[in-house]
Amino acid sequence: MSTVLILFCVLSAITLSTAFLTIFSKNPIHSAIYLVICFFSIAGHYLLLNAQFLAIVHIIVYSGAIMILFLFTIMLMNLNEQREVYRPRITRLGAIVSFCLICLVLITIFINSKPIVGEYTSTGEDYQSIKVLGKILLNEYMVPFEFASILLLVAMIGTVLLSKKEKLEK
Amino acid sequence: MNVSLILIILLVGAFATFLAGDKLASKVAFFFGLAAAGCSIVLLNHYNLGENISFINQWITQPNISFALKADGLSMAMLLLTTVLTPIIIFSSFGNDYKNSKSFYALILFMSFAMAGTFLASDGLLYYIFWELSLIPIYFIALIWGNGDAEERKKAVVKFFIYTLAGSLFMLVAFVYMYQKAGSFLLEDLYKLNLTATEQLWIFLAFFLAYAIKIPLIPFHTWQANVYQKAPTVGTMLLSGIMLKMGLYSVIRWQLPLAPLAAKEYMYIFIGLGIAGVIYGSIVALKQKDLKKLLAYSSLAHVGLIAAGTYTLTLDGLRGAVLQMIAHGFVVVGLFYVAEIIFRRYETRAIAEMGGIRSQTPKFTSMFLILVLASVALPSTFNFVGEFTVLYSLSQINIWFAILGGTTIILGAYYMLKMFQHAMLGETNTKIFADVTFNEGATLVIIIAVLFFFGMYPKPIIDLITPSLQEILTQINRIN
Amino acid sequence: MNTLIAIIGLGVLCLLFEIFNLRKAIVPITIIGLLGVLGLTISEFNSAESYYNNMIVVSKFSTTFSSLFIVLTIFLVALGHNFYENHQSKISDFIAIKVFLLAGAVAMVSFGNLAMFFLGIEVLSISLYILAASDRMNLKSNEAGMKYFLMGSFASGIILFGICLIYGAMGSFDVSEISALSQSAELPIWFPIGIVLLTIGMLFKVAAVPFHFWAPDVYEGSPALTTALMSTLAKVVAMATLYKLLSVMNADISESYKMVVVVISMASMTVGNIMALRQTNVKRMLAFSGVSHAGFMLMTLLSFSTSAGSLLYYASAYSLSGIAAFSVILYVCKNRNNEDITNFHGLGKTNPLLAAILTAALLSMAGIPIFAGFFAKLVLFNQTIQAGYLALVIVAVVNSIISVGYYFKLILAMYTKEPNEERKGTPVVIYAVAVVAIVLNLVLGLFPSLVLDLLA
Amino acid sequence: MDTNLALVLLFAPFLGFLINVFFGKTLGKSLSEIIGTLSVAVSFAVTIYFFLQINQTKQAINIDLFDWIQISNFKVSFGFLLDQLSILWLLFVTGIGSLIHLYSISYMHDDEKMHTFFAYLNLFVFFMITLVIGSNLLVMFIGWEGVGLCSYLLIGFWYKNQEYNDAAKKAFIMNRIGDLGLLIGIFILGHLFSTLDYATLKTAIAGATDLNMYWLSAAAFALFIGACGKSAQIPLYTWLPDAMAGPTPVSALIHAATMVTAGIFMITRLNFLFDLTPDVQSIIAVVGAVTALVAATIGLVQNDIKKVLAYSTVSQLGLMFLALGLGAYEVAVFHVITHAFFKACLFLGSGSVIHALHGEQDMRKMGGLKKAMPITFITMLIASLAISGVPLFSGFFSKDEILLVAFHHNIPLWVVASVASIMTAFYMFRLMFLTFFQEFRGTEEQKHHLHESPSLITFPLIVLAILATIGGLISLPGHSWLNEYLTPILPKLASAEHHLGTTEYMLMAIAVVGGLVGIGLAYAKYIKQNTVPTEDSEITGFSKVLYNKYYVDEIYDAIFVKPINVLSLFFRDTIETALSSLVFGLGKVTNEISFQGKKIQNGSIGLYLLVFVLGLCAIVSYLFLAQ
Amino acid sequence: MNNILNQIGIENYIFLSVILFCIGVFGVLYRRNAIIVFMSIEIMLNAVNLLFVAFSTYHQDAQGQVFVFFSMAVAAAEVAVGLAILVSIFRNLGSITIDNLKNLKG
Repeated sequence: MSTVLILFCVLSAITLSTAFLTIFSKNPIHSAIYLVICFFSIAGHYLLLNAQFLAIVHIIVYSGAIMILFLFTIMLMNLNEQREVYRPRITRLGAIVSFCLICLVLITIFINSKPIVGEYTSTGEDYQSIKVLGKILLNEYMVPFEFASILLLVAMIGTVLLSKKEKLEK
Repeated sequence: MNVSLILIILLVGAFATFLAGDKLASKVAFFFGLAAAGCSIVLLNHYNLGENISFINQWITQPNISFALKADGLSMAMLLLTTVLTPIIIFSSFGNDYKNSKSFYALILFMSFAMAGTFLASDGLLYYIFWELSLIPIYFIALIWGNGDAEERKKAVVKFFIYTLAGSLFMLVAFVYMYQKAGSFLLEDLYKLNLTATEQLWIFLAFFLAYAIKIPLIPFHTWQANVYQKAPTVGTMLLSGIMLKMGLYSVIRWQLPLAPLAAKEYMYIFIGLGIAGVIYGSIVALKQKDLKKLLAYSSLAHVGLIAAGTYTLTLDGLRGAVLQMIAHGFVVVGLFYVAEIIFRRYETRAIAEMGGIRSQTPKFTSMFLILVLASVALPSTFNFVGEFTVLYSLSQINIWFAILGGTTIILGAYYMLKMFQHAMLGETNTKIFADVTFNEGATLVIIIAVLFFFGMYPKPIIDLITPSLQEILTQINRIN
Repeated sequence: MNTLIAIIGLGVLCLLFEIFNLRKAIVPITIIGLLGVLGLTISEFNSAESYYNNMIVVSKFSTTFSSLFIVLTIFLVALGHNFYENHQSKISDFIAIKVFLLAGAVAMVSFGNLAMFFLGIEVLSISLYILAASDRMNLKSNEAGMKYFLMGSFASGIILFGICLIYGAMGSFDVSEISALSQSAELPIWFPIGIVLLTIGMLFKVAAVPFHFWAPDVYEGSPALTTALMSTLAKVVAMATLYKLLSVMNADISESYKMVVVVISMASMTVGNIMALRQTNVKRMLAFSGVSHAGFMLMTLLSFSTSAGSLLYYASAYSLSGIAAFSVILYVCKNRNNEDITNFHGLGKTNPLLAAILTAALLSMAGIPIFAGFFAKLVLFNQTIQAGYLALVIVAVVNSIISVGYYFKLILAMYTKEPNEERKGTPVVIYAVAVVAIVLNLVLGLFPSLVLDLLA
Repeated sequence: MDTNLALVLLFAPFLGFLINVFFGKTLGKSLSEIIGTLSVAVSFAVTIYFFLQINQTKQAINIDLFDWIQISNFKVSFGFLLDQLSILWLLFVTGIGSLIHLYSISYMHDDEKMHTFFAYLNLFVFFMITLVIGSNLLVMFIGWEGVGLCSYLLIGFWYKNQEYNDAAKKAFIMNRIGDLGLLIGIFILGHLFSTLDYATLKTAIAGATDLNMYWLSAAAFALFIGACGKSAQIPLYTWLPDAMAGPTPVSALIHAATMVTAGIFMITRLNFLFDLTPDVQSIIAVVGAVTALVAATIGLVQNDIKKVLAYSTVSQLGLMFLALGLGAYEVAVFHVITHAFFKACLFLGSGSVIHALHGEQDMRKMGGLKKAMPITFITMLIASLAISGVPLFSGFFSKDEILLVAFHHNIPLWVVASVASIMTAFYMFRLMFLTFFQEFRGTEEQKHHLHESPSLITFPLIVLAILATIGGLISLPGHSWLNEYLTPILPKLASAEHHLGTTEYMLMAIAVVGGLVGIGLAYAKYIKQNTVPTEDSEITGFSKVLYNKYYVDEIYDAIFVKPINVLSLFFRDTIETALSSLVFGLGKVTNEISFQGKKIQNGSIGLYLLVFVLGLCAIVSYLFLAQ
Repeated sequence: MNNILNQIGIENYIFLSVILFCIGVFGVLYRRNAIIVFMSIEIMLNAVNLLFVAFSTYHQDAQGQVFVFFSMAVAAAEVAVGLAILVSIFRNLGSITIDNLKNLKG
């Protein structure tokens, strides 16, 4: 077992357990914290795969922006575990059953599939440095890149639309 | 000059009527109805001179649908029935006051248009479209201008609509299935198909469902009596006078030639069904309290016999069926009109509330009686010619069919005379029955004249329809 | 490509108008702009080309569907004129979001790369989440937005997973490359799983059973105009995209996959129609009706090679009648809290024109001849029988019959019930939209070849 | 010329009908009476012309007007055949018809719907002529149904009384049962021989080499059912007594002299067919004999003067059928003619009585009328003697021939027929004695008004009485003009031997004695013992069964009418509802599913997503795990 | 340069992603708190992102990583909009439990 594999296993364990904890925590703030840890471990995976730039961006966007947004909202609403309503047992049971089922189904399929035999190709070329990514993003993927801006614009307008008080509203 | 002209007249008439406004609507509609009738007579003349009055034009390329109107003797006969009855029906309604009459009369003409189209179309899909189109106007006519409790009426009419639509949709599937094989909806292309017996059976059944509901044959008739009762009389006349015949016509034109193997294989079942309808309809009619309902069941009995005639697959059967269709069209319109005339005066359709009318209005009574007698196929009326021919054809298949079908002669007389006795005879009614107006009288006289004329001299119609029926028979017998 | 740029430009222009305080001009200018875009799109009809590294592929398919979307958007924007009367300060936002939504829609049918597809569907979805929740003081609207958002992003996750697996199998996002690679024998199982997940995500968007549960709730809760948008434009876009996805990636549609489509199609029709029977809220009823129509449109997936034209035709017929129906609903239910069927009582007397239009629209949806809905169903049946799925067609026929039940419930309410109150005002725009939509529907019905032959 | 005259013959009554229908009211009573009577008289005159012509030429006149109905294997033309048989029938149809029209002028004078009455009578004559002169079965069928219609109209002439209407309806429907049989017969004949024309039919049957006897018998039997209906034979005879609800001239014309003989006419017309089917002939003979006996027994105890005559008619018709069944068509025809004379006379006489008593028909309330109404009495007496078979009166010859034929063929039938004849004599004289002898049993009021009927009534009576007396001359035993006349129609007659042996004379004697015994019994009972029939409630024993007509009406009611009505109610209330609710049920079930389905859509996102995930699992596992 | 997947194996990444994705799904189903549900959806998206990167390495291709950027942008946009809706619900309802959103049903 190589160090890389051990590293992978450890990271995976952290990822999965924190993901579970996110869900099981009664307190939303705890959930958020666990989620941040989860994100960090995923960033670790990225690093493991040598995608440094992506790892950084990931931390900045998720942990830095999205999670802050979450925490901000949680705080704004002053949520704590007492607010969590009683969940009927049948709901939980259904959730657990379907979780098991979907896991089982997907994993079985992938196990059943033909295993990848032989060496993984390695071109040796640089394909994931900032430079390469930037080139691809702004050449080949220029249109989606621009289009993503439209997406963000729409989200922005929408958020404003949803939050802004109208003059006519009293 | 070709048959599309009639469709155009009727359609334009419908729009013109709608635009003419409530006051003029009935007159405009009547005018266009007459124009269509005149036009179809002119066309008949052209047809008899051997001119080609068919019309065909590609409509949709993919799927391959043509706007094909074919006029052969059979179509012309049915077209004449439609275009002649339409002005009569419109004329008969002159005594009534309908609110929003522009829509009312426009719908009548539109329905007439759709029915005429159904009789003319020789492209399966065009035919289907007209077939369905004719359903919409009658739906609204019955719904909006009908009588009786609104909720009940709604139920009856919606049932009718869904029921008939349900049947015809399966016909559409059958058409589409055949289109796969033929690459065209044109009748002659469909004729060329060589379908296996199983395919034919399914196609036959799909058609049958549509027609059995429309005609209606038992046990698919449950919509009929209620709708006839609830619809305004004009609607009932349209339904029973013309629309029923659409189903019967379609059996001859479409069902039999397209699925002859199935027709031959199972003809006994379908004849049996028709005859069961005769007996059942007659017996149910006996105890009806409502005049229109009674007429509805009598209609059920008559069309059962006609249907049995068509399924004999003999020239006599088909010819008798067509003759009887036309005859029944006239007589049933007349009878429903009689019901309407009584209703105008007594505000009732319950037979028990009538009686003792004869002494007040002998003229009306005589006309009513003649219609009753025509309905029970008294010789020298048109109905006799049809009924005789149909029964004869049944006797060729199996004498028992003729005997059982012939019970209509007895049972029909029984319920019709019973109804007549209780509606018209007896001690003079305390309620005053005003004598028939000119309009009413004229309408009935025209109908009676037609019945007697063709009863004594059906040759023109026989000569008109026979060649095309023979052609259809050749198609039916093309595979053995 | 030009279409997309022009639409985005128009969207930005809308926002600028707000800045320059030209609110009154927004709707007309947008309509004019969209008409221009429509012309532009149509002009590209015969010039199939791909742009920017195959990101955008202009084909007959994309131009025709884009044109349909643009037309629908024009109607929806026009209807906004009345609908947002009381929300003048936000009108530019609403209109801009709709225009951007159109951009997403166009991207979805003209993508050449899965990235464009994904971004397109996200633009569309996010716009819809916003529009659904846009009546911010109304709890129903909030709830609708929330439900749609939660389920929609869940579905997005699944779509993303699907894309990921396809990428894993193919090593590319370019559909033509994927298409080429999919011919090779040695395909990892990731690819079919990816396709299936993608399909399921799209089935959610078109609201097919069993992924339809959101639709009635969201349709009911959203503001009526948004419902109109969702039930016409959004549904058609999703369906066209699903069709395009499966066809351009040349995914090997196995028999068992077709079986799944058949079952889902049947289930959608049946559930949609049966559930619609007992609805009293018109929007909800039309939502279920939409579910059943989704089932009908899914039938096109069974015969890829030939059914593009019929899908376009069905989509046009369905969405045009939807627009006509919703314009009447907008008129009738304006200033009411609900869209209950009782609001329609006596419409036949108080407003015969609109009643007739709604009747025609419903008849078209029910598939009664000469309306386009009939031919739409006809060509579908034709193709499906050709593909050998007679059973499906029979189920579809039975469903057509059931559907008449609830469409006629509404018609009956209009014509047999007494009106409960007077409605005032004759909003010209609503009339115009309704009339134009139904006339277009009729024209399509009388000359189906106009559309059917476009993609033949 | 012949064609035009034939058309005049046919359409004169029709014209009378039209005029009376459309202008009857405006014309006034007397004019409408004159037109009605004249139109029939014109026909009579034309008939005489034809009669004279055919006596000379011996050529049947065949007139084809136009094609009427077209069947695949044959055409039916609208044509007439004027041959010996039809002209013979026309003679007494129009002749007696004219007399009865004349009679009606006075009899119906007080009725406000006089013109309608004449219109109907004219119409009847028109249809009867059509029936008789039609050149094929289908034209005959027009007349056949037409006379049925007129019978319906005339029985229900006083339509305000629903009982009369019931009687009319019953007559029409029972006739229609027979008509169905007739139609079936026509179908079979058409199928077998591709023609319905009498002449061609005859040649076809004669020329056919391999006749299908089964179908031929079936056809003959079906036709016979038709005849049963029209001529009131068992089992379809019950309408005729009820038909007495109509005005008496109608009973005389339609229900005694003309219409009811249509069956005999038809069978005689088709004698070539019936001759080939001995089985059917035996059935006819038996049915005829039984009918004769049954009707006669019922006639024994009836108290309504017209009912007695009605049952007598049925009984006499039975005798005619007996003759037909035995192949003695000419005898049947002979009896038809004599019967027409004396029965019409009897009916008209009874009408005269009823007229005098202002509508009273119950013989228990008559009696002693011979002084007040001598002419009526004498004419009726003559007719009664004729019907009883007293020698030298016409009935004697015709009835005797029937008995003779019966004796030759089948002794039991002869016994039955003889018993029926004795009974006939008994009840006829019962009628005579109760009506004209002893004391008047009616009210004082009636007694006061007793008077002989006016001459318009008595004139036809006298004419008919004369005919009833001398009518037998047309076919005297040994030298029969009638048989000669009918030879072209009945070819067998040419070869038949006509001689009278001892057996014949003995039989004649037996018949005469039998008749006299009947009269004597009646005399003993009603003159000597001065019995008056008891009130309805006091009738007991077998006579109660007889008085109630063997309860046949009740039995028919129980077997046919009630079940059909019950069935109708069952169909209407149960089957219709069931079928209807089946269709509605489908809708309801769908609706109910919809209603239940709404519960699944419970608004919970959790559930929605759960279903989503489960659906995903199902699809994925089906696609990738199930293979 | 050696492909790192030679040591770990792409299957392991697939399993990891799948499990993580399923945990996300589970969270969506299990929790009734809208915020946590959002978080679960983020977990799902991240699971996919992770797989993208793994496949990117597997194919030695940068496009997968580029796609992750888009996916992040989408996630960010969704969260923004979702939270905006959440806030307005909170304003109206005073709670963010999705079980309370059951007005629309039937």
